[in-house]
Amino acid sequence: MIGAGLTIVGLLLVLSLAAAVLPNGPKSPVVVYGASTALCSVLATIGFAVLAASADPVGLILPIGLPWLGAHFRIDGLSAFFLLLLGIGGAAASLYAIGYGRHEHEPHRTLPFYPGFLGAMAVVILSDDAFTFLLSWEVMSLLSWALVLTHHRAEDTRQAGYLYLVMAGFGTMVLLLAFGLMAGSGGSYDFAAIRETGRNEMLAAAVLMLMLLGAGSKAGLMPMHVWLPVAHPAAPSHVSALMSGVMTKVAIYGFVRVVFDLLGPLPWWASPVVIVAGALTAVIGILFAINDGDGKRVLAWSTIENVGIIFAGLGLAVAFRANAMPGLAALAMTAALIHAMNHMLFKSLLFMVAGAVLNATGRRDLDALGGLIHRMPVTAALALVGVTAISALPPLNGFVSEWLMFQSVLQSPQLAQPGLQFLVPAAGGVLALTAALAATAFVRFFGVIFLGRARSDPAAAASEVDRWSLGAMAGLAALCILAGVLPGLLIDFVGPAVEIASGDRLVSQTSNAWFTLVPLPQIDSSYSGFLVMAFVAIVGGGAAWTVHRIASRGVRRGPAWDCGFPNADPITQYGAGSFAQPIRRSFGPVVAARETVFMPPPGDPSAARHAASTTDLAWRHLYTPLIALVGALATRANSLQFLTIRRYLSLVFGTLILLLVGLATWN
Amino acid sequence: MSFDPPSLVLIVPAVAAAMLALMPSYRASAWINVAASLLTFLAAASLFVVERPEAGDYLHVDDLNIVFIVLNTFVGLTAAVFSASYIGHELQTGRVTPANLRFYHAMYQVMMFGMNLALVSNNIGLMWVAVELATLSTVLMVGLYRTHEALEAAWKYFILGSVGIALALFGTILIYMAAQPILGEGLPSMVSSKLIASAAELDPKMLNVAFVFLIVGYGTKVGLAPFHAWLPDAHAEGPTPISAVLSGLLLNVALYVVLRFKMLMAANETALAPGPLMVALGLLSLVFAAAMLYRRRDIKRLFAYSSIEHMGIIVFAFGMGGALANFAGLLHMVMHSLTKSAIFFAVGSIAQIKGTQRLADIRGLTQSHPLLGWGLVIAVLSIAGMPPSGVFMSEFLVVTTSFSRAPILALVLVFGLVLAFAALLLHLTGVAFGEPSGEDEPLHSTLVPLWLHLALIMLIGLHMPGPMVEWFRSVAALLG
Amino acid sequence: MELIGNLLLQGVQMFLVLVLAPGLTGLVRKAKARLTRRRGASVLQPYRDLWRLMQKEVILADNASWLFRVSPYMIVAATWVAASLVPTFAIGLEFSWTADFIAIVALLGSARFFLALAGMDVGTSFGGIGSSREMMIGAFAEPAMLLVVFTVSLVAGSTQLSNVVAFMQSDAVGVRVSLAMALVALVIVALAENARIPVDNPATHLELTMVHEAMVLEYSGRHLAMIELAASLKLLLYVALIGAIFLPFGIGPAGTGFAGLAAGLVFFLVKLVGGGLLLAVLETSVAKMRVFRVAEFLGAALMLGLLGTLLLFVSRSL
Amino acid sequence: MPDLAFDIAHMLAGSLVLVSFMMIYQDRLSALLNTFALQALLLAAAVGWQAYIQGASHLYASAGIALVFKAIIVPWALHKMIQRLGIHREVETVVGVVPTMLAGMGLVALSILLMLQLTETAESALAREDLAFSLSVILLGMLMMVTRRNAVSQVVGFMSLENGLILATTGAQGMPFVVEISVAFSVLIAMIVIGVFLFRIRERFDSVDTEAIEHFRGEKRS
Repeated sequence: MIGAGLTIVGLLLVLSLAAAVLPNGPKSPVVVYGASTALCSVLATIGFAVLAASADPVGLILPIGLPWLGAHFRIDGLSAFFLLLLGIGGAAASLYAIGYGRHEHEPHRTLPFYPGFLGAMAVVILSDDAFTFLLSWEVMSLLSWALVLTHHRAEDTRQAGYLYLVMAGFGTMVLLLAFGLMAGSGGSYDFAAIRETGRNEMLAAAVLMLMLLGAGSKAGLMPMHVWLPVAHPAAPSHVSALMSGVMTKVAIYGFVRVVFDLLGPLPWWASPVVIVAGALTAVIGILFAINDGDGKRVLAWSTIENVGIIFAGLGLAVAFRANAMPGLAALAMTAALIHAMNHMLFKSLLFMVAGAVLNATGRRDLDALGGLIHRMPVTAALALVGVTAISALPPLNGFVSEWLMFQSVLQSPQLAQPGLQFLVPAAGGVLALTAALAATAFVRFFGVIFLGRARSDPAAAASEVDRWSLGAMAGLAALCILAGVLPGLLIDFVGPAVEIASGDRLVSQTSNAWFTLVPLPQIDSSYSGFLVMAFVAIVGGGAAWTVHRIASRGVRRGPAWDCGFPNADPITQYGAGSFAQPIRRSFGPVVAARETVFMPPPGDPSAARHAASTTDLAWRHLYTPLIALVGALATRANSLQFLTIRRYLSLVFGTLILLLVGLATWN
Repeated sequence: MSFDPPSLVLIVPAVAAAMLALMPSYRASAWINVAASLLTFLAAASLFVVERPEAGDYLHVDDLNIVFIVLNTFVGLTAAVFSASYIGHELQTGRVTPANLRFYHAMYQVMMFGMNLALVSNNIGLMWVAVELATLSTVLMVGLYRTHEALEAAWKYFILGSVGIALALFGTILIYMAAQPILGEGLPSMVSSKLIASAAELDPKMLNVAFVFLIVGYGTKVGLAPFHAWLPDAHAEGPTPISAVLSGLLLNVALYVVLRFKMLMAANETALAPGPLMVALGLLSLVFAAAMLYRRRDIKRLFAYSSIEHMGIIVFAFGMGGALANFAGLLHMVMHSLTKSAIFFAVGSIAQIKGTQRLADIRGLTQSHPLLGWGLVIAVLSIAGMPPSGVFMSEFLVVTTSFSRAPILALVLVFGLVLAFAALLLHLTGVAFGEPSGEDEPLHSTLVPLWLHLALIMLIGLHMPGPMVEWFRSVAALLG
Repeated sequence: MELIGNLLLQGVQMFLVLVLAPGLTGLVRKAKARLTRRRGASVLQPYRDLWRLMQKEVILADNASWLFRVSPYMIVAATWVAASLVPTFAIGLEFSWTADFIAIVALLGSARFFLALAGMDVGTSFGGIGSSREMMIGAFAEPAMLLVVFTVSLVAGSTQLSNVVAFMQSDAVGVRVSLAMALVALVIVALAENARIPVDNPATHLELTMVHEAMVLEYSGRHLAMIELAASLKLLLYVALIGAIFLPFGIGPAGTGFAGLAAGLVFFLVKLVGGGLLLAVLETSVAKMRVFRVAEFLGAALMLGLLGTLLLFVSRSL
Repeated sequence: MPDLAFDIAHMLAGSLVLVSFMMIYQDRLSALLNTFALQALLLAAAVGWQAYIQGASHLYASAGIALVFKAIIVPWALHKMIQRLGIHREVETVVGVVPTMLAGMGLVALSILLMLQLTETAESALAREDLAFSLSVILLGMLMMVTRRNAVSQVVGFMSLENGLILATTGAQGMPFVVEISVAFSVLIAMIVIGVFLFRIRERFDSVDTEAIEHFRGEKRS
């Protein structure tokens, strides 16, 4: 299995190289994306097979990387699960790109990096030593950076790419430190050796914090998230889908692998940090999603939110594990991992929707769109599945992971520490708030883009996208529904991964009647997505049928109620900004909201203006000072460029004297 | 006369220098330059296959210098190839005269001779002479363009270099005086292999003082802050092939010399551990150079500061010591030399195309000249420690091994690395992306050396050749 | 045979809530009318309204999409399913484990989600106002509700409503501060969710002050009937929920006989009437608040819910 | 005899240090050059004496170079130059003479302190003393370089530094390459002197004042 996986990776890398020399014609994207689709499908199959067979871990060492160590690779349940996630996401994005990629003007800026990006992510998942892990991690960053820079002519894109790679570089450095702590000065870099090494709780907690910074910066955890809302949207949409849907999960994989698999026992007091970071990230992320006026950025902010939810789940797992409750840790871990999978499904889907809209209209700003449900009915329907799923509404898959998360939150009284007993339900409340806000955000997203009337000419003239794209979106939508209706299957599937990460797994769910979830039989809380789906379908369908049957079925079209002001312009519709207003007012301080109203004095016929803006407080209070500091440092140091030779000599002389004096006194 | 590679790497450049000095045609001399460099490289490469000669009182070949000789002659060769394709355009634009070029090519070989001599010499006196020779020849090269700036740069380089060389000499004398009671008067007390063998018996206090002078003296050549001042200007104002040689080779040679003395210090247990001093200088150079990167306006000066930064990393690694850090330091030296010279090749081509070295006037290279632009992107990212270049491997080893031993130092190191990375990337983004600036000039110089270096960097980053690993490991053990 | 009986019982539950829901709405309206010294329409008026609306032809706005037409059925289905899963007269019904308390809240969320989307479909400013405000109310009400769920479930040890009710009926429960807080929070949420004064006014005819009504402004005929029905179902759901959790007496335990079921039914009706009357009193005694004060009002519910959850650990002994 | 030889060597080396101090004290260029010539003369004597007591005939060559090149040719050339530039009366210290002298005292103390720490053995005593003096001369030379603004005085400082080095090499018994090093340094100094000339002749600078190089235009171009 591992050999097959690495072969696929190798093929992806070869494909990348080949793409660099392919002619810049219309065929090349089809070839590259088609091959990527096939290869990713194989990756998914490999992950699937390993999980389905609950196969024992297999390792492999290649003579590359650190010379005395070689590159270690291994596939176990955890990596298989993420490989499956990567395979599905990658295949869908590639399939989508076969159609979408045709609209790219400069395919040679995307194609050579795209398969390699997929391959690098696979290597991160498959690697079994620190060097290979970090190398592929960095390659992943690098290639995605190149992809972000596809539209490099735009100043915004260049800045986004810059910010992204700097943050990625920072993250990798922090990871280096984390692995440095784990490997010790002797340099035992392979994961097996790291796993064997005993370390005290302080050290483990330090590694956990470093991982939180390092992996968190890649995943979009606050306050290291700043690059994400600019970089993800800047890339072509299929790449955005991959970055948001898959790459953040690879970051989470890194966190899980290190913290739960390699690190050994953790102190309980490390968990609140993770939980709080996760919960705050979630709620702040979604508040920004509600307030952002750019469709793809809304999705990127929502990625931050979902990453926060996942980290909150992981924090819970840390807490339970530190209290020696592997069963409950498994519940939280299952929730987190399933949410990772779900988020990949619906976020990829939604980014593809955004891409489709972008292609059809050329616009990303929500306030230029509207009414696309008429022009792009299939896309709209698929988008509806996506927004329902991401809003954690039953019976789709988003709700399943949400539900599991709440179930594990509700087990908090079993924790021994009063602090956690208080914290966890509060975090649960924050997550509940997040879920409700997510629904708001996506009503806004869907409503402003697809519903109502077109707010611009391109939106009014849009047409449905190509079949490849629709096929990819339909596949993801189907998986969203499937994972929502048959969550037990997914839970059983993730079992081997959960077992590695938390030492236990949930009881098998597939044997329950009506596909019901009963994660903890002793608690007896249950949910059946299948039945809810069935009931809603039967009841809804039945109601419609009955009403049409026994009452009326007549329809007449007429103008909408205009409240006495006829021929209202489409601009009078509630737009992105106005929809967000109540939330912006309620949560003003969190997003540093500012509203300015300009009213012309009486008699002045000019238009009134209203502007609303939000500011990322992390940017204002952390990054701006940091940038200023670096700038000051650079300016200060720069004066040393313009000294006279005599002054430079004085520097040399001074240092020499200093050293000699030091030597004299040291003796 | 039997086949003797160490002497050959000296004889060939010496003879070539003499020939070139007499050669009127610049075209022919460019190719003779290449041919001589090729011969030198082949001679050096033959060290892989032929048995190593016994260490003599003057010359020797061991695990440490074999890598550097081969590397030195290799980069010397690629730089010569690049120079051959580069210098023609310089003549066209009138920046140099044919007479200048004659001098240039002769000096090139003198410089190669000096550096090779420093590497193969087994005698600290000879080593000193060789470094001085290399310095003087590069001073002349830096001033080649005879512009106001070039002369200023050369003068600055010359004065600072001379003081450095004087201090280094004093250190050398002290070493001799420490060794003289043990190894006897005369030549034996200056043979570095003998010195190291009997290092334990030398007067440690004498060694301490000597090391301070040596590190300040040769450190000036290495470009460590605060002795770095000559470096950015010398890089920026000289011909670009020379900048490549300066960064890629001369710094390495100076560093090699420092390492030799570090080995000596490490072999004497009672002497001051050289580590802390090197760590301090390394970190200072790293952070200082990183901060300097931001306000740069000249592309060559930018990468010159980056060289200071990397010298800082390398010296830090050696200062930390231990098998892994030393290994990383050696690897980083090799990688930096290959990568930085590749960058200067790219920069040379860019400056010719755009007719300027101002960063602000260079835009969108990946758009206008994809092969050159992406080559630069890869090279700069490699030097910034991005995989799969070998720099990543060495930085990986340095950071991971130092953090558990000296967390604070490692944090400073990481701070410097991130600072430098952000700065380099800032300039790279401007240069490589966006709407191309200027006219769509065709390339004037070859890209083969650039991509050859890049291929090597990747190769070593992914799979280091076995013998190299063995040499590095044995040297790493010696360095303590 | 037993299965058929159980299925039958489940069916009864489903139809019971459907049948009773308009009646409850009628009762509240009647009571409110009487409290304001009006005579008011008959308690049965909502039934007549529904029937009449269903008979009528639908007038769709020009711009309305398929979503607009599907939503009413989605909404009514989700609400109805949710309402059927709340214990009314008995617990432990055949499909009671389909969805727990959390899922019921989420189902209501789904209904709201589609209602809000439908509000934006036609492309008038009123629909947008309604949707936007509704989602804001939901953004506060839903977490508050979930915190209530947390409190109750942490006390009862399960999120399954049947289990919760069974626990509440047992002696183990006692009087708890946190439950009281949860009750207050739940009442606030119920008011908001059902578009009741002081959060919203179900009887207003001024577009700018509407929330719920603004969203459904474009609906007519059978679609409107479905929406109205869903609203009634939701009201019933909340009254039944409060009754089941905080006044659990009379609800037939799992597998109870016919007598138990009949008693449960009677108690349920009593609770509905009581709840409806109380609501009417409440609605007539307070004024509607400005829309942006709603956030504070519901924020209070959120805080109460959170406090209730946290106080659990303090007041367990009470 | 060894004692006397030691004393004479000691005296010569010591007087080199003394002359270094005199150089620091000089604030006029021509006087400075004369003092430097004196130092070179003393150096030649010291080297010659070492050649005599060590019986190392090649050191006479070093002494010769010191005498001819540094005591005569270079001072003469520099004298010519400053005459031509008309700066022979110029006072160009950056720091006052008194602080510089005090700093010089400190440096001498430092070098003696450092050298006396070295392990004491009978035969190296002479070398140790010599080293202390030559280190002092070196450090004083550098001090001069950094406290003078004028390029000519900097050159003088550098040459004085180099005198210290030659003193050290000859003090180190049996050290090879001494003559070569002397020659190499002479070349170096010649280049520096020529460089100073060049800058003047090409009229690139208004003066040989190295402050002019402050305006390094490479980075300040814009």
